[in-house]
Amino acid sequence: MTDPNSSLSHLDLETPEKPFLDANELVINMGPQHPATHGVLRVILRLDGEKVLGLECVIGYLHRGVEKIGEHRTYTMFNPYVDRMDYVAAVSNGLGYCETVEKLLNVEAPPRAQHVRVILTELNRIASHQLWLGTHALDIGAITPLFYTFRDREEILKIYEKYCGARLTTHAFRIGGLQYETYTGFEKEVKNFLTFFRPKIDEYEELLTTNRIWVERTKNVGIISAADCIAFGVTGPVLRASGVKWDLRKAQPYANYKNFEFDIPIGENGDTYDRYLVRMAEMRQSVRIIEQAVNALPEGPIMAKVPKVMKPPAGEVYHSIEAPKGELGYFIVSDGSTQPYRVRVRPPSFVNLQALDVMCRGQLVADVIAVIGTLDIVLGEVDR
Amino acid sequence: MREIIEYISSYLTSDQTPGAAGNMFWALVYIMLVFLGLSVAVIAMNWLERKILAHMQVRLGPMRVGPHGLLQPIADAIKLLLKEDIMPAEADGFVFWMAPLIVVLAAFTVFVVVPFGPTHAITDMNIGILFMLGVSSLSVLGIVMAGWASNSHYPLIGALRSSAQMVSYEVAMGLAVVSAILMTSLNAEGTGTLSMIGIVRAQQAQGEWFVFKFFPLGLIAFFIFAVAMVAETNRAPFDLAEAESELTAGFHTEYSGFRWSLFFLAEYSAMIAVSSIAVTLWLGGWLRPFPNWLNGTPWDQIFSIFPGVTFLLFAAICFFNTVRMPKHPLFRIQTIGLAGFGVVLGLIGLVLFVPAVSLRVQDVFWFSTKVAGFMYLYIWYRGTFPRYRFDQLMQMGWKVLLPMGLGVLILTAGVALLQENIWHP
Amino acid sequence: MAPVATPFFFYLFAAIMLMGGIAVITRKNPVHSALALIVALLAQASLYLMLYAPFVAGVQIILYAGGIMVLFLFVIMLVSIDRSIKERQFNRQWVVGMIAATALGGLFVAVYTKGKDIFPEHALSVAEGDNTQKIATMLYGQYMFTFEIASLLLLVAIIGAVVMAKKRI
Amino acid sequence: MVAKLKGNYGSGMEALTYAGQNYMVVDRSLIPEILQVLRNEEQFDYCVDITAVHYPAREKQFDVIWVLYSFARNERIRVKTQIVDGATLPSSVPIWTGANWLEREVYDMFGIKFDGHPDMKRILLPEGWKGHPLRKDYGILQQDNEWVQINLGIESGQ
Repeated sequence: MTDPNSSLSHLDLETPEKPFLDANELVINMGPQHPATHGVLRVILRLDGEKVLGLECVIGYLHRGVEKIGEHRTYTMFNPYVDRMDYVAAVSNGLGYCETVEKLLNVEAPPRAQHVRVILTELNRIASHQLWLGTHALDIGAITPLFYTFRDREEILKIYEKYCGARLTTHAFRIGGLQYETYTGFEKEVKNFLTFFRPKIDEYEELLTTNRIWVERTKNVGIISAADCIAFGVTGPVLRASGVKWDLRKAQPYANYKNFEFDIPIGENGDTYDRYLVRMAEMRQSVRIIEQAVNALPEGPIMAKVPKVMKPPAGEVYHSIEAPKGELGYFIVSDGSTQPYRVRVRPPSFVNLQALDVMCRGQLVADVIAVIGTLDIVLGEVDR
Repeated sequence: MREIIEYISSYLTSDQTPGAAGNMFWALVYIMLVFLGLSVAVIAMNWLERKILAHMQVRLGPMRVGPHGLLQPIADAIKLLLKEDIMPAEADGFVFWMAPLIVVLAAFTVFVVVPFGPTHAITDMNIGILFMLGVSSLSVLGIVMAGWASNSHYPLIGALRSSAQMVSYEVAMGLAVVSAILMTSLNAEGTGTLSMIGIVRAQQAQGEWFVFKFFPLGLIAFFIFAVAMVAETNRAPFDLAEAESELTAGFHTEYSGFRWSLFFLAEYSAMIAVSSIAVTLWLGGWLRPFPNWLNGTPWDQIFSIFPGVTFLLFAAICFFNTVRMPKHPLFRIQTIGLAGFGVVLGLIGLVLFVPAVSLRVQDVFWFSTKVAGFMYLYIWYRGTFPRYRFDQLMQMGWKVLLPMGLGVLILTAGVALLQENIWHP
Repeated sequence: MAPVATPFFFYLFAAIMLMGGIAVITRKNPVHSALALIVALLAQASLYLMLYAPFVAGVQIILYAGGIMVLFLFVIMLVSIDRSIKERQFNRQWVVGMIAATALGGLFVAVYTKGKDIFPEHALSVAEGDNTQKIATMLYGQYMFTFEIASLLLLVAIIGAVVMAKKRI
Repeated sequence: MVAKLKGNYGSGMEALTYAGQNYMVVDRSLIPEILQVLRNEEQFDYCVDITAVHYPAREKQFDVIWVLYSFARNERIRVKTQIVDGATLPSSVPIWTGANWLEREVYDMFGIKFDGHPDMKRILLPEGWKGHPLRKDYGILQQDNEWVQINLGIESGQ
């Protein structure tokens, strides 16, 4: 079943187009220290003038061996480590890990815990998208949105700080539920944030959506078709912007997402502009979900009955959630002891980054920056 | 001795620029004045850009060095001077050394013909505008040399970009300038002028700024120039040559310390230079608002107090912020400093009320105010626009601005011919 | 403005121009050659200024130093730098060079000795102030036809360049 | 689907369920065929993940696992096979382009080579590193000291 729409047939690196004027092609090393590679990504670009003939990503500069560490820590001890992968969406990482271990233990978090988890995770999605928007716009040359998004992201971080004491690597969830009850005024503050944040999304859109230069810089840049997305395993907003209506929160609902109403925003062309619109729409949907969750926050326990010393029965489980960047999967093998026998993380950034080459081919250097930005990668998660 | 004094004082009664009068002494004085004024303007611009941009971006900008960060540019200058001057190992030494010099030289030399007032210019060349365009086009050489000599890929790409960009936008810029020069020829003799002072005089004689002339033709030409001049100076949204997210710092990536500060200096003085061209050609140069409509002695006197009032306003802002300073002992020095700065500004304002001074300084004041407006626009652009991509930039230059410039030129010529037929049947 | 120390400046600029010209053909690095050529062109512009031809000088700076030479440099940089530095001088055409130089020298001598009736010996009576206008009247009056022919030639050259660069139009 | 596959391949494969998740254990020899069939006939068009687990005590030391997903059926499946140390597997890059880096990571971490992979080299660790860190016999504090000293010029990275 080869898709005729797929552009992968152009993928042979060996025959680059004949360069103009017989000028030697330029090989440029972008990164690992470069302002626009969002961390320590190194991209080796082969250029003809300004046109990209091909590129290769060199990663691993931030490799900390998270999977190896997981084999040497108990289930509870490993929980904070996962926050350090996608450090701008630490809560999502924690949610995925906790739910996977809960699957192994065959327990389920109580409803109140589920609700709080949804609220915090969706807040985290907003925070992650805000950070993406700011840096992406900065890469394209608009410096001002960065400060606006950071100003508003601060409000989310304040809620986190009040809830669990940390702002970035929150370690908010525990296996089986939550450790902390919400603080007094939590619901009110979340609602306040929602009323504060709604006009802010309009403000971002006002700055960029109809901005001529922004549209010119992002429309028809880094196009990837739905077929290519699926072939590369690209997920998240990138896949949705290509027109595939697929979101794990709907497709295979986890936590208690099935109780909430929300839409899956999709794009048409799979270009950078569509990805921008999809993410903006996702922020609005997140606001919707949070509003429903916080209005229907049930009373009750926040922790399921889990043993102090966790010894899940031998077996293996793969569980994945819709992180802000795409499908974040955990594959945990238990041998019945207190430590996982093997923890495998399926990082969305790592898989999405593979598509960079096909998205950039034939574009200009400036577009590479835009595409790296629009893929929304976090190197902590790519390298683990 | 007396001869020398006579030589010096003889100029004061003439109504020419020192260069045109052939007075060496005053020419030197003017050169020093322009150089000093330009340096102060660059320093002020540096501070203002950071402050204004910061306030656009919901932050405060420099606040630590001096009250409201007023001494920040000076601190930065000291830092740059003390920094180690690094030259890449494989760089082409001589060219690397020459590049910033050429850029600075080009940026400063253009001010030889900038008319701050009818007599306040170093000299008045009869090819003034041509000279300005020519010399400012030399700065691209420095940029190309810098990019090439650094022997590194990013600067090279930056240099290639900026050379292509500047050469292409010069064409559109030239066409817009020519249409303004055409307008100068709408007089009894039918001959125009390239002299900067002559151009302003022509606007005075015709009774309107060229930006409103043959509406909307003058406006379109002005618009073309206003876009092209941002591209010429490599500023946002056309700052591809130094696009930091793509090329780290573009052509001056490998420069550091003093040499880098030369590029910085050149960039800002080039901005002032092109703004001066725009002001001279379209916005009436040193002319005060409505010189023909609101003429007569009372109006002259009303307009002559503007410089002083402006400085008093600045002083008032300073004093207002002095009162708002935190009342903490640690802030005492800063508070005193701010108040002192306010006093200095106020004194300048008071001096400007003296008729003899205000008469001579008025032209400079109006000219600088107009240029300052452009400077604010530059900062505003930087705060709001994303960056163009290279091919889009070229498309804009060649496919939009150039045809527009040609069209405006032809239309201006046509309209001018028609009017001339009506005037001189 | 009264001219000051005319012979001194004439010889100065002439010397700079000659040195620039020599540097153009002796430098191994093409970028250095191009830069030397710019120096020569700027010195030439100064000589034009001394001949009371400010317009020509200005155009010389704008077009040659600011425009054409930048494109020269552009092309030199586009063609790999490393390779062009290492490349030996390939144009060892002494014979042709000698013949050309002799012919040019002969022409100079001929003009200097015999050309007195062709070229006026006295200075042109055109005032500096009217220089630009005078050029305009001559260019668009007396020499209109040649001027248009030249621009046509340039147009053909542009079209040729586009055809050569683009495989498909 | 399982019945059909079972009918075709018989004892070479075994379909199991754990914690509500389906997976099949397949004989090494059937891997190329089964992946092909899953992709082309059963519409598992999205290769979620490829990973491995090391069991040093076993004779067939490695479990290699493909996690697949089908958009059309909204269904996830895991394919598992066991191989001995040093054995190679066919690359699934021709089937799913995205398998490229995932296979490289398996090679990097476990030393399992994939035949026919376009660019079989390390991905997270630097070229020339000795050892494959996710094998159980690779200690958590262990590192390629020689590489660190030569390339980074420091005694030890720790």
